[in-house]
Amino acid sequence: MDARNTHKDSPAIIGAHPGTATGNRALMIEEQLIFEQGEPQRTGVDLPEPPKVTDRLGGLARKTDLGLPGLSEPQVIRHFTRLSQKNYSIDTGLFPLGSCTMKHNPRLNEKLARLPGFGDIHPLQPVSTVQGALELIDTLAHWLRTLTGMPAVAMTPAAGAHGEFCGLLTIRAAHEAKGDARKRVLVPESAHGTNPATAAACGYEVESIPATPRGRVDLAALKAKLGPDVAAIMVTNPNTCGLFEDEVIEIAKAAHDHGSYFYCDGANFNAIVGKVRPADLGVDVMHINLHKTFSTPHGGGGPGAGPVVLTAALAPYAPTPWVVHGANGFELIETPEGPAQASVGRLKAFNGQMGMFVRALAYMLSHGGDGLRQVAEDAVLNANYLLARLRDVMSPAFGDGPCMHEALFDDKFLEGTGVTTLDFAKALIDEGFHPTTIYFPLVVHGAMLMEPTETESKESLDQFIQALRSLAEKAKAGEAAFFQAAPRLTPRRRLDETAAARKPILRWRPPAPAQAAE
Amino acid sequence: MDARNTHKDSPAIIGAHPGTATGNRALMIEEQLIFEQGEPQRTGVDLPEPPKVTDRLGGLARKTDLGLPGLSEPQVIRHFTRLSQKNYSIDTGLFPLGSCTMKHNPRLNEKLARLPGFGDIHPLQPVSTVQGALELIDTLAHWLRTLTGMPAVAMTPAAGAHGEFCGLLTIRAAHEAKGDARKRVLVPESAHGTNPATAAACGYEVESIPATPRGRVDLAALKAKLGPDVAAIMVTNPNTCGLFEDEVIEIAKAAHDHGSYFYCDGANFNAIVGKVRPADLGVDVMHINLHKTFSTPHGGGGPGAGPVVLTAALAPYAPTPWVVHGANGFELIETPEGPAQASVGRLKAFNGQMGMFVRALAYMLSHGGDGLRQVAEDAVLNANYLLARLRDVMSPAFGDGPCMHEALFDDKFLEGTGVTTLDFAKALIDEGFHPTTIYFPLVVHGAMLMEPTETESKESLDQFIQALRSLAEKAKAGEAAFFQAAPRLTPRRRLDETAAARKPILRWRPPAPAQAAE
Amino acid sequence: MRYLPLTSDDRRAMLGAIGVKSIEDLFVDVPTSARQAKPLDLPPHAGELEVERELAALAAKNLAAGQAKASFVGAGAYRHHVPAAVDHLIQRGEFLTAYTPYQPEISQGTLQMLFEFQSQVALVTGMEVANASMYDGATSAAEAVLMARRTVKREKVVISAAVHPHYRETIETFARYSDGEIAVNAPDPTQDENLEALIDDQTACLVVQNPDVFGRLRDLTPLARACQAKGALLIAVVTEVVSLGAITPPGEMGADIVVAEGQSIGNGLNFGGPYVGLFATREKYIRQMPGRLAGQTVDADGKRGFVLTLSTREQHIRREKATSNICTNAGLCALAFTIHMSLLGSEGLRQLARLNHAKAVQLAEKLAVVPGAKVLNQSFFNEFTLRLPKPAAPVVEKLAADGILAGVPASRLYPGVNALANDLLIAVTETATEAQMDALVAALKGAV
Amino acid sequence: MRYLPLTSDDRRAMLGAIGVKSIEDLFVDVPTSARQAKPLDLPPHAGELEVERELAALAAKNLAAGQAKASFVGAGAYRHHVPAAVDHLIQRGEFLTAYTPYQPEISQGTLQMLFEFQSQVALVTGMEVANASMYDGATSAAEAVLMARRTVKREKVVISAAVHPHYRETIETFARYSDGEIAVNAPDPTQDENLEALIDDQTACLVVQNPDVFGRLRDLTPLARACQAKGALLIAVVTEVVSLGAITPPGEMGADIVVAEGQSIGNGLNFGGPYVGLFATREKYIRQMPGRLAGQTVDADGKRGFVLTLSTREQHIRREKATSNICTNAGLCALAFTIHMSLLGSEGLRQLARLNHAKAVQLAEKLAVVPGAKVLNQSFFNEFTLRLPKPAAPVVEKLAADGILAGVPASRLYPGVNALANDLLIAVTETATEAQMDALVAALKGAV
Ligand SMILES: Cc1ncc(COP(=O)(O)O)c(C=O)c1O
Ligand SMILES: Cc1ncc(COP(=O)(O)O)c(C=O)c1O
Repeated sequence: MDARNTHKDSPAIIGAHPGTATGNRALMIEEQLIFEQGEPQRTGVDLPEPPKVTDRLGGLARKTDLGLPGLSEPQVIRHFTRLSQKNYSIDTGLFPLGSCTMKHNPRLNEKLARLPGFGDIHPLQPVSTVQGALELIDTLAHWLRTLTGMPAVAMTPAAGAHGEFCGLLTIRAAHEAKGDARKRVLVPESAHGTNPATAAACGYEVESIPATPRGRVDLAALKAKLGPDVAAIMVTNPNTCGLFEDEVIEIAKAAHDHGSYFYCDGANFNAIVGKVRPADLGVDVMHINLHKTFSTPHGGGGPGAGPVVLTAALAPYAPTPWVVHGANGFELIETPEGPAQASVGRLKAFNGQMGMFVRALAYMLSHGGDGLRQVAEDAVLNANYLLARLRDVMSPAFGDGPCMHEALFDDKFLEGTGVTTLDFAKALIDEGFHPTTIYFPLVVHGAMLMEPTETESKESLDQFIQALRSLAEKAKAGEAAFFQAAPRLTPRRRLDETAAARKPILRWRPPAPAQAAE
Repeated sequence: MDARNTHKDSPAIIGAHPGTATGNRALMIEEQLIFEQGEPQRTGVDLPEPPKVTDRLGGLARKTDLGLPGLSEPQVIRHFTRLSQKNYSIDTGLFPLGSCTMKHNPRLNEKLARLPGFGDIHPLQPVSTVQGALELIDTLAHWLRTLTGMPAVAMTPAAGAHGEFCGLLTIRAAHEAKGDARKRVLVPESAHGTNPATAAACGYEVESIPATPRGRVDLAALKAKLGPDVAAIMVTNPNTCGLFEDEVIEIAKAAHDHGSYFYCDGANFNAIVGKVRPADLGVDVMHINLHKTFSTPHGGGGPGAGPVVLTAALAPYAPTPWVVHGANGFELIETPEGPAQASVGRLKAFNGQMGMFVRALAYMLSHGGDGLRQVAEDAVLNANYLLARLRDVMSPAFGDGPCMHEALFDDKFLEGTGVTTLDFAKALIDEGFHPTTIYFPLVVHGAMLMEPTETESKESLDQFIQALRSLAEKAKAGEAAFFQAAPRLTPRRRLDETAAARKPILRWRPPAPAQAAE
Repeated sequence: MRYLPLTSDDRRAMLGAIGVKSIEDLFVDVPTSARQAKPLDLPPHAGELEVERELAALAAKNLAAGQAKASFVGAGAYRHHVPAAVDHLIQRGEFLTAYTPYQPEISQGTLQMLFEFQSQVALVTGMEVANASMYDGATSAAEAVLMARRTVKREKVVISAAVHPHYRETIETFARYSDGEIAVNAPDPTQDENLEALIDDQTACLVVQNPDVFGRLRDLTPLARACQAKGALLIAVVTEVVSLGAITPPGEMGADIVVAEGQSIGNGLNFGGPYVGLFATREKYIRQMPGRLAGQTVDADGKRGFVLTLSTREQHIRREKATSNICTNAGLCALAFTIHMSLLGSEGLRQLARLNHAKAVQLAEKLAVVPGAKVLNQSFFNEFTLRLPKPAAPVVEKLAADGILAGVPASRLYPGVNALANDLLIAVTETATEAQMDALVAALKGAV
Repeated sequence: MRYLPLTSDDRRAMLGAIGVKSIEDLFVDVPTSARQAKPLDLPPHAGELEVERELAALAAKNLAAGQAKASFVGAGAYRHHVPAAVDHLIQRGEFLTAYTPYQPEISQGTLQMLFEFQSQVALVTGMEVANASMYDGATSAAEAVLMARRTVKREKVVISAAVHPHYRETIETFARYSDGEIAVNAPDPTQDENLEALIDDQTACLVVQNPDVFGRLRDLTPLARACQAKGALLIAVVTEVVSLGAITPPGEMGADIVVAEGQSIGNGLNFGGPYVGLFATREKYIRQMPGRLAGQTVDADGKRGFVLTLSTREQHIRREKATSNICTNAGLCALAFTIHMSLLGSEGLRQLARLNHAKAVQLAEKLAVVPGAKVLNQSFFNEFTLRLPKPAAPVVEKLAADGILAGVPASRLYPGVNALANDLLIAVTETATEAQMDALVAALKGAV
């Protein structure tokens, strides 16, 4: 027999693929919730008998059943292995999510973070027993200071947004120390959502600065809004359009002239690391996402780390704990006292994100000063290569100048095709690529923001370009239905987000007993 | 728009799925050979400059280019991650491959095998610096002796076939020591291919013993073939039909009466571990596949380990090196001398498969004497559950008695359907299951041998049963074409094995320069 | 360089395709004054072997808890045995190197896992709903206070003196620039704290910890009633989530919000981070919750699937009106929590909690022989306060020098509170052997 | 028990479905006399923590090479730095827990990898084809001898005295029960061995090692010519495959079969196993090759794919007529080899080999200061023979007591050969620092 074309007779097996009795699709296997597989008596651990004692629980012993499912280890391994296979990841393909810097995560760093000397030390051990850990933090701080040209760095923030919060707290503390209670923070329209959210969390009114047709901060408009009650401006540079704020020095000067601080969102530091020191741009304070520029894994949403570099003027307000050089080695200042007396206080329970610090320092040592510079250059080169090769079939958002580490397109090229940015993104999924960031930044209509990072090869960029070009042509050829039906080849097709939000189901609940059901 | 059924309009995207420009299928991504991605200048490692010296290569410095592809680490991670996603494995689903004991591989064992004290010690370090390693081998040997009831064990064989070789060598040595040069080895028809191959490798003529209609060794026929020139019988028990040789004691006696040794193939030890000691069955020598019964991972084909348990009569011939208790701790006898003077010699370069030993011992300690017994019981229970639930729609190869750890079916139930055992297996793949062992053992027509192992849950067996039942009905319903076209949903569909063997392409070669091509 | 795929040929070809001469032409928008002509003053790139040597040398300067003779350090971070399967699974590239699941069709792995995580958190805390994680327990607590203020539209916050001081400080930092007093009693591990008195009709919420920082257990029901009477919310903090396998969960005692540190399940000590903050509350408050939420829905083929939902609460949609500024959370630590919890199940978590408690009781009894030392707790789970006849800090230092990590001196958490100077917080988990307990007892006898 | 999913309810229900009362009813075919009524005399099941403690205690009794002050032990197994990516990838469940790729449609990952492995092995050895691996280098060598005998239909085997003795012994064991002499000279690291003289027209093959066990390099071309003249095959053994990055490969010097130990690339020392045997030969001999072969083909849609091929050579088809009895091989070690080799590439392997050689030369020069000691080698790659003024074994023991692993005394490989009693084989890889070299030199000065 000739199997070659028999599949033509059974179209049904795609999508819902009723073609299989199990609903499985060969290697893509349907997987229930653990709650639907559990048996109360079963467990995936073996524990010794506890010593016989009379309990000291003071009458608070738990009476109700926990209701957790019981699974054996083989079931747990299979469950999470199968779930993982329903994810796209850097390890599986190009992940050009703009503003997210999805670069390769070296495995060496995972190995080193697990050394018992780092992974198995307690935050409240005597400081004398964790000198190596404090030295590591101090060394990482040195790299960050050198790369940014800033004199100080606060190490404890757990992520970028946490770093923004840290930064604005120091700014507010600095103003108040001068008895100068300012009320407003200026934020460009194109800013990431965490910027206004953070300003508000620090009790500031947020005012937005318009963008120029060139996708930069409108300096004139900024100057117009500046005034004695502006505490700070929050500017992302390179900005979320993937462009360098070429007037950044004037922007900084304008802010300083009005006694405002320049908070720089450093999420896009990857574009300039080793090439440009934010200190030379007039930045007063900036967070760095170690989980972006310095490759600590995103882990499906976290954890991250967001150290904040500071000018000497803001340094005294840095959050506790501080790592300082003392008479007998490194010391940890844990409360606002001594040199830290002006500190804004504690941002989280313990020291910084040590696990991320080890990874980030390993990344830095591996690249060295020379390699980090190359990182920025290759990241910018890759983005500009995409921009250049897609210019004619897609629509660059801003003119024909170069971009930095990410290329921004709008949806003009889809005009009249009936294909939306979302449809276009979903079609890309079937082609084996993660979509770009879509509908961000807000200043661009139907935005598609693509950040390849330096760890993509030319071969992989060429494949991506080829796929985008063929899709763009397909869209223009009027195949809207094809796009609207995408993705077809994924573990799940488009999901109904409206239904999810209308009647939220946020947890599993035991099925109602049969008779109760009607 | 309604995406729900639009896929109906585009049947083409299954199979060859021309529906995508890249040929990728969302998460299932096509991957080229590393040789097609490499750049000579590129490398995925960074090495320091070597000290300046004048070379001592005696004029043999390599002049020709190595021709290996150069890839960066990100490319290598992605390449092998993508390749891995084209594999089925225990971690992803039920792997009922009869005779292979595809049970769960605990991760603890992987972790322990990597302890520097085991993974980073050299086979030729002074014995004084590897006492813990020798103690581990000695402890594992103790477990194996206790579980089999045999007084001695040879630890060096690297796999089952290597163990068979070891066993037959000791048998031949023992005969020759008595000046008794025997020529023949008797092997049942149902035996695994390694049995006759090994006997031949030891210079023996192989004669096969027929099976009874009950799927056991024909005792009468065996006795008829036994004689003064029969060196040994090689019997697998439980046998490859998944049945226990209920006359095994008579079989052993018959062999011994003729001065022949009873070599037992212990590949199926999982069915009886902790329940039955081979010593009590009259076995003289038996190999144990640590990569089956004791869960060391199969790794896509290896490595394994095949220790061989021996009677006192055969023990003196065990291969070197030997681990023995000495005056100051454990000692290693590396050459045939002293107690080992009769040894058949060395089977491989160094000690046994240490990495497998650590895993196997961790497995044993985790289960304990009680757990190992439970392993055998659950393995047998799972197999019999499959047999019972499939009896009516498929055709059990041998009557209605119970089986041991695996259930054997023939293809009678497919008679007249136009569906072969192979077709049936391929259809199972689309359903998300690895096929059973097929066309083995040879004594059964169109054999399907299914071994679930004890680490499958009832839920997963029920799913498997449901899939098999629905396929059996489909076959009987005359849907031969459906089976012949299977699998449809795999990274590749049926592969042309004839073409592969007719004109073998066993390695990548650089593409011929354009002009050369015609 | 091993992480950079571009070859010099590639770079040349790409610059050509772009139509520029050199890489510098792509940095034209950077003011020349700010461009670094040459590499900064940092060491050059290094190979794996060299980097490993350098960092391993730093690691070797620390005393790992597992390499110490014994370790009883707790106070908000606990050393438990994490099954090998957990670390194996969280390192799968598809989990480790994925981003926030913004494209649900190719993120069902992360999304279903988060849904399972939320369900587990709700079950163990005894609450109705939980979010997809916060940075850690302390930031969860701070966000809970802000949420309470939003929800009841009041400012005053009452914090129990036995809430972990680092948590209180974090709350104070987060609340720093919103007005409204924060009331706190003086800490006293020998007295039951009177909190009811501090709750008035200006009060947004009461924050209590159970077990508290001194290890004591408290029935929260009366406090819940008191809060209800005044229209305030009860926020319960749990720093040792293993305790929920043995203790009545805050949800059953009437808490409105339960925040916890999830590190104990699936995560190592890591010198304090990354950890995973748990955040659970009642269904009626979900639209006030901070952080991401995974929810169930169906796909175009009608099959069950999962998505991030109710994002109108979040910064990327709501911007300055968001319920929180959090974006990146603790995803991978939540995964580790979920895997470990899946291995435990009800039975395993119950057994683990029983084992922890029994060992703690065992050590508490053994300590009776230390002259002048006294366990202050009536009740406790796996941690208690030992009052020594002399200041605890130097004793801890002395024992550390001998390789024994005795615990946390209360003075480290309450610097300057003289009444607590002699108090030592001692935590006991399943990882402590009886031999290690005896070593501690002997060492303390020698030191006091 | 954590690995066993069946609950007692499951077991009861399943026995019911089968229609038997108890599990014993399923063991009826086992003679009652042979059934164990109760568990054997072995310890009961234990948790992860307990098992880990027990085995970690055993591991701690060994001196790991990486924890020694210095290690220069080689002689067939070499300690190289294996990039972290290798161990990460081989632990992916889809590779780790897959079986031999008998179902190619769902085994393309393993099959393509094996095809890449075979291609890499052919390239580095300079041969036309390679198989999918053998147990280790020694069994590869033994199988090569058997293959040579089959191919040229002669029995006599000539083995160089400088072939690793363990390899020679393994060959002798494999050849034990097939007649035909095995000719070997007396070992002498100070003389060039005359092998041509032993090759006659009864000879099936000549087995030589390069670099040889004493570390010496030899141009095999004259030997190849001599073999050809007599119609014998030349089998070249390589125990340190990193050498092929710097040395002319046997294939280019006329070898008919090249066998090698692949451990150096991607695999740890593991006290001797598992390792990976490489086996390469000429196209015309493929049907005589032992072991599995992955081959390229197309699928039903005409797409390139890979399968196991030429299995008519193998035991599962050919049974007693098979070219070898091997079944399970060294799959996962081959994967580790392939991943590491992919990371290296031509450039990396060349650099790695240069680094190894340069460091070895450096140490050889430093050793000049050891009184009475002399490096015997004219030429070497990363290992050489140092002749000491006194027996080497006790010296090695003494240094080991001080935490220095000095190398392998020749007497351990050639027991009873007095001429070699003072000889010490010293291997130097990229993992050896100059400080460690100096430590060895100093220690040797003190010991002789
Ligand atoms: C421009 C920008 N600013 C801030 C953030 C927030 O950082 P994080 O997610 O680490 O809190 C991000 C990342 O999402 C970002 O892209
Ligand atoms: C019954 C039987 N005997 C022998 C063997 C050979 O064992 P190995 O593959 O470990 O050489 C096997 C495994 O394939 C087998 O199933």
